[in-house]
Amino acid sequence: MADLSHAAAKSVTDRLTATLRRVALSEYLVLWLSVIYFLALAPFTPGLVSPENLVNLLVALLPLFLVALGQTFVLITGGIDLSVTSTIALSSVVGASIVNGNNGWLAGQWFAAPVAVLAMLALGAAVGALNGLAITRLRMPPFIVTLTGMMFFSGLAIWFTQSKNIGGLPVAFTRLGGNGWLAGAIALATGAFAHLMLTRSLFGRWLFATGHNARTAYLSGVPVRGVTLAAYVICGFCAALAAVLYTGQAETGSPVLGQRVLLDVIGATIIGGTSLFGGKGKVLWTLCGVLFLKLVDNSLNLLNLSIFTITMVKGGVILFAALLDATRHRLAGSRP
Amino acid sequence: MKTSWWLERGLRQAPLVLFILILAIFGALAPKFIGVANLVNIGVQAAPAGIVAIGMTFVLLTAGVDLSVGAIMFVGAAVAGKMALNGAPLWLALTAMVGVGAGFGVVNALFITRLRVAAFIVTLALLFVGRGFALWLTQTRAMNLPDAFLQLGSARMAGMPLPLVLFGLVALLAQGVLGRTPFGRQVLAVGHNRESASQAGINTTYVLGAVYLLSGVCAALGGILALGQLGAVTPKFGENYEFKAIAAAVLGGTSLFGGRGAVLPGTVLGALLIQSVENGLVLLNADPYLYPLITSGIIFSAVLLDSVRSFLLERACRRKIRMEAAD
Amino acid sequence: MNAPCALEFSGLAKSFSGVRVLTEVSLTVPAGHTLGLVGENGAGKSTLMNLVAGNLRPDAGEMRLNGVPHAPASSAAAAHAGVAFIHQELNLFPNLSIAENIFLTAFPRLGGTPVIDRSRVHARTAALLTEVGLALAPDTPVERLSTGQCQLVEIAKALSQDARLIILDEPTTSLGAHETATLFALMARLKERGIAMIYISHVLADVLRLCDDLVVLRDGAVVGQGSCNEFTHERLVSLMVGRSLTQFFPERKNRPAVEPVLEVCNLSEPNIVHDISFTLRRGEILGVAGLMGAGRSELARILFGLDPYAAGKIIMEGESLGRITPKQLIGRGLAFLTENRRAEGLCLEASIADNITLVALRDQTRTPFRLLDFNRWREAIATMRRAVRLTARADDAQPVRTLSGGNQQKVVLAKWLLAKPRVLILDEPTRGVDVGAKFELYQLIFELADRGAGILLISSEIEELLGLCDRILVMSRGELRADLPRAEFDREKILQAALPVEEGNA
Amino acid sequence: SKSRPAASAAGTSSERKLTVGVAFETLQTGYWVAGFEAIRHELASRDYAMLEAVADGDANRQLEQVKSFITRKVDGIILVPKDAQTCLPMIKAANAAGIPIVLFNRPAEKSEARSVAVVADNFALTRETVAYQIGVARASGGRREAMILIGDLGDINAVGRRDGFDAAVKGQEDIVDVVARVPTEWSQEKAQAGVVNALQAHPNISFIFTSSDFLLPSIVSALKSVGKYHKVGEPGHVLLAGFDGDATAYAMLKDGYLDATGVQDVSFEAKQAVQAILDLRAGKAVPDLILDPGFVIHQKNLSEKSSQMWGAGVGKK
Ligand SMILES: Nc1ncnc2c1ncn2[C@@H]1O[C@H](COP(=O)(O)OP(=O)(O)OP(=O)(O)O)[C@@H](O)[C@H]1O
Ligand SMILES: Nc1ncnc2c1ncn2[C@@H]1O[C@H](COP(=O)(O)OP(=O)(O)OP(=O)(O)O)[C@@H](O)[C@H]1O
Ligand SMILES: [Mg+2]
Ligand SMILES: [Mg+2]
Repeated sequence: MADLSHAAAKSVTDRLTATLRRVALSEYLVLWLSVIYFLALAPFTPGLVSPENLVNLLVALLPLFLVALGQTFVLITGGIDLSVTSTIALSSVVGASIVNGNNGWLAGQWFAAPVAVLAMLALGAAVGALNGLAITRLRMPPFIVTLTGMMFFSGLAIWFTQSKNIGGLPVAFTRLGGNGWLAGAIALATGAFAHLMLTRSLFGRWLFATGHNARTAYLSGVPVRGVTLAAYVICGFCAALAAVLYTGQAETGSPVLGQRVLLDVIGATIIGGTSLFGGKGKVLWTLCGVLFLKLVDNSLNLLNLSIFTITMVKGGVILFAALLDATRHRLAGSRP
Repeated sequence: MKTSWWLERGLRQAPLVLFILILAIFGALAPKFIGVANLVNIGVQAAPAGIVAIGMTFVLLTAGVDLSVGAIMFVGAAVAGKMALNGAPLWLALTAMVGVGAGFGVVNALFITRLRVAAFIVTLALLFVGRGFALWLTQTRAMNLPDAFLQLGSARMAGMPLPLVLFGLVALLAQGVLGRTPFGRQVLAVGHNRESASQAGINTTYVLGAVYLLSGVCAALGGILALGQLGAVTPKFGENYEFKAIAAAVLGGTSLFGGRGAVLPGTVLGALLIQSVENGLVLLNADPYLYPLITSGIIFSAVLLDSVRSFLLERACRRKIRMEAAD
Repeated sequence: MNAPCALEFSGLAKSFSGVRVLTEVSLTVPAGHTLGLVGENGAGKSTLMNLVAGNLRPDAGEMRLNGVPHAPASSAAAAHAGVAFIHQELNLFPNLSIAENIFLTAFPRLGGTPVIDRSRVHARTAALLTEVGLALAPDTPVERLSTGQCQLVEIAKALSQDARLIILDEPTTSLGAHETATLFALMARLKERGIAMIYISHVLADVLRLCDDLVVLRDGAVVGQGSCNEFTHERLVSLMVGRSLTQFFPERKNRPAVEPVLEVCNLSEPNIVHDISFTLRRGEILGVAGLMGAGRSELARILFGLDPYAAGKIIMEGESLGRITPKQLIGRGLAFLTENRRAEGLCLEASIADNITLVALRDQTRTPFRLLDFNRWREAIATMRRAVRLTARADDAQPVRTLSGGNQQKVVLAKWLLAKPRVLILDEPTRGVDVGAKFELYQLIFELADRGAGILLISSEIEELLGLCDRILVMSRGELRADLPRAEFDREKILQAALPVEEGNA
Repeated sequence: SKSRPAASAAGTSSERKLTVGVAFETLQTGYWVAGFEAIRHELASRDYAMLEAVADGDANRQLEQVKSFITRKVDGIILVPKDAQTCLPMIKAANAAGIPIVLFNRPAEKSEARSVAVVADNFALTRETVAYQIGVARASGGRREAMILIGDLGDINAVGRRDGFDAAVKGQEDIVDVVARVPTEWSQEKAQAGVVNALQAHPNISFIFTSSDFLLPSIVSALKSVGKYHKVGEPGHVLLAGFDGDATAYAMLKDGYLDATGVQDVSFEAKQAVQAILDLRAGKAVPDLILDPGFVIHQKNLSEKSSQMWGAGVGKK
């Protein structure tokens, strides 16, 4: 009898360690971490599990996810796009200046909102194309191209508006970001499409090959320049899409919108598992990374910690996640 | 034969040529710009970011990155400021600051070499931790420091402002280490490929660790120079220095993928270039809205020129199979 | 002879994530002897040597170096113990100079300072380079060297370490005949100095000529061991592959057709190639012989649209190719297997599957959205794996980096074969490939030719050219020196034409 | 409106301690810290609990923070928004949840969203300050070359102060000639370098206005380095004026180096903000805009006004 229960206990612990091992070695470790973090903090954090808060969390996560999604494409090619934040700001003010009810170019027209959205997306893609062209045609390093892009486009947005915010946006426009369902649908559709593109399309394979070894890829008939260019265009496009959501949430076209999210974007993508050196990345990884980062943010807000503590804890949590990831790679014998 | 020699020479020195070009343009628009006093000014103002960028260059050469430099400056300044306000002598406060830099460097190094966490993440995390900690230390208040700090910034050595002298010394020393010591060469090897380097018998743990330590110390030194000019610590102290430093290094031709780059003239020239543009714009009393547009435009053109240059150089140096039999 | 053996292994074992790569390997190398180590691709030769050189640690067993237990914790420790390792996959830093690569971990310094003594580095490098027969300045950046020259630098580096045991892992793969002879002379001198060597090569003739003892590995276990004169070529081969191999070149059934697929007329690029003209016919295997630096690889690169050319014409299947990218050329049925498989042939971190399907990806997609058809994809991979006989031990999803050198080459070949090219340019395709696999590759080349593809085969192994080709071009210093039909094949004639003509009588 | 004792409001819900969420856009200058502390002090003195959040300059993050306040069912929200527009969704969210919301120091744009704002008028106060400075210049005779340190052009307060400056100097070209406009992006370093450079280009500059007092140390260090840091009334004194009224400004006024600064009355604003929340909860009518008149403090009214200057209080602590 005692023996039996002993054996049972042993099999339970066995299964437990096996499960733990599987979790530790899973490529979705960050997701598991998020779950554990959530469960561990739930009892101490007032309001964390409340439905409104969960909805808030998910809605807040969407635009960041979109920006990070675009960044994933660029990171897979081994590049980086630092100009996403100013792309957000620039398309925000351009969209708002088209659609706003006070002195917008299309103020009051029924088609103002769709035109504004299209213009924003086109602008984002154009900024991405400029980055991409400088990188592929002029052979400039992505970091510097997009760093100067960050300065330039943000300067342009501020100059364009002469520092003023643009309010008075019609509901038809702000609903896209302000309404959680719509925003969720947009992000979900984009995410699913991107996932399909990365895993199933020719372009996706080319993207990874370019990131692994551009030289080999070129010699194997991959249009390396086109693929790289496309990655930056996609990144700009996604940033503009995020700008639609951010602008909708803030109900304002602002030349400084999203200026603080850059490190969050890259941090979330990397925590998810995408490599800064190219050739590795998944939409789901990025989603998990964003989820994790936003969950940490949200819980720290609810815990009513001071700004100092929040900043420090956030750093610590990022480091811890990365440490676990590194350990996982070592256990699995693969490279980070 | 002769012309191609000149062409190659010119191409090799392109960053310098560009720098002189920019000096000439601003000089023509604002004659005061090329006055000795102003040029010295540019040097002094470029010194803090320049020194940080020198440390960053070493890190970039190993294909790493150190995003924590700005936070290190802030924590160091906060600690030094607190000490100075509580009556500690200047040298002690400054030593503590360098100690903070070294400490952060060691933490970075430990995580990156021993625990094998990606440098980007480790230093990003330390950026958050550091800034949070320093904000707590200062309670987000500005701290006005004793005059001793300001005197440090305006002191002169051999007729030159101390910051400029220090900048020059650090640059020379760093270039010496990079170009003339085994360690420097090993940094380049590790940057090309960490695994190959370790197979070639290089102690990569040591090299990487040392590089982050260096970067931390350089950040602290840069912080000291910034304190010497400002005489105060504010909550924004050191903010965005990581980008400034990386920009200066990359502008000077250092690759973010490691293995390629130099402190002299490279990074130093990069830091001076950025500062010259800002300085020139103020002298021209340019419209503030145009600052970011012009600055980014000039940095962009500089890097564009550099990439055109390396492309042409590569072509000029393409391997030749047949000796020129004709002549 | 009572001197301790230079190196002794007993019961060494090693596995990678559960897969056994070495089992119970025991062998000895007497001091001053040269041990030949042969085996198929993936037999575990490099892995075994990595244990000695401290890059990997054995799971079981022990090593003794000069009688002392040898368990290096790192390659630095192994080098300190007197082991020098010339890697199969070259391990140099292109961003550093030759001298810096050689002395990277052992720079002579100025007095007690940490400053490099440049003049001493320079002088010692110059001496080493003379010894290996490389006429280059010590401060030449390594990125400007060809693969062959890199190999010589690796050897110079091993010499610089004053090692007691030198491991040479396929050192001749990219050396020309002349350089190889220099290397062998050098090895003879080293042997006189009493230095023990382990020589790994797939050129069995060389192994039989150079070595005192031989060890044959198969699937990670020793299957044959003894003094060199106990072995013959045939016996070695049958030990290696586990069955007897009666011929080294497969039977060629078909003869080439007459219609040309690729015509090159008066192709010139200053300092690279000069006035090259030839015609490649359907089903023909056209060899290109030449010494190292003859410009053969450069010619191939121009043909594949990688480098520009100043004058001349390239005509493929009747159409003139202007400036045209590799992608377009591939679309027209051209394929190019480069000589540098790690940098240009493979995505090392990507999986075997992804590498194999990279060129012909479009054929694995399905309309309407051109999404990958995974069934077709898997099928293509399986077919190609069978066709090139890739080791069965490797999983499709495994990164190519983990494959042995020969298997990596098979992956590159598989990648190109999957695209069903009509003109195939092969630059040193059998470099580092074992005899058994070579035979299979030859068969593949023949099959391809039989299906009507034209094949331009650049090779430094004259035997291979003689055995495979319908016609051989000989290049020297960027010029075409001879165009020999099969009837005129003659080793001496080829060598003669390949030697650079002195400037005076050019 | 007169502030009332808290007892009445507290009495209505004596069973539960009231909780107020305080969301600041930034804490990066002394002024905001002082405001934050003043509110904390005010709430503590009335025995209310406080939840805090700082958005670090990110409007979307601030929206998340306000939403989490709402999730935690606070009884009132005091908000320092990034600007007049981005706070509208936050106000609407609070309105929808029936939670009173008061904007501290920065007003919201007009809209159907209901909020109360306690503000100082950046534009007017700056104009007054600079007008005083010009008056001093006029009295001293002669034309002066002038410099303004502009804040972050993405910050509405900075823009308001710049516009106030421009309005004040307009039509006064016979007295001041603005030769340098230094963009600081609210960075001390940029300010310091900018001032040094401008002084290099225009050594005759003798009239400086900074959009915030926290940049004063940078100006002082730059002036010292060229030997132009003198007291008011001494020959070679550079006319200096600022905005905010922080501790540095107080010290410099006291020591006779600073001519004037525009002061916002932090404790007044804090008291008003808390009171407004109580009034709103009690269902009383509260005006949409509660103005902090602010004042210009200068050498002549220093002794009389310094007790109202928050920087003087911080300095004493
Ligand atoms: N890091 C690794 N992970 C997994 N498998 C590995 C790894 N390294 C080597 N292997 C496997 O070990 C086996 C032996 O490889 P090794 O490189 O020693 O072969 P080799 O005898 O040198 O072959 P070649 O003649 O082609 O160079 C191969 O099957 C290879 O795939
Ligand atoms: N003038 C020169 N300057 C520099 N390098 C030279 C010069 N002439 C010849 N070389 C060297 O000779 C090498 C020739 O390359 P490579 O060995 O690939 O030629 P190849 O004809 O393709 O021979 P193989 O295919 O046998 O390697 C070049 O890489 C180059 O480094
Ligand atoms: Mg091998
Ligand atoms: Mg070749």
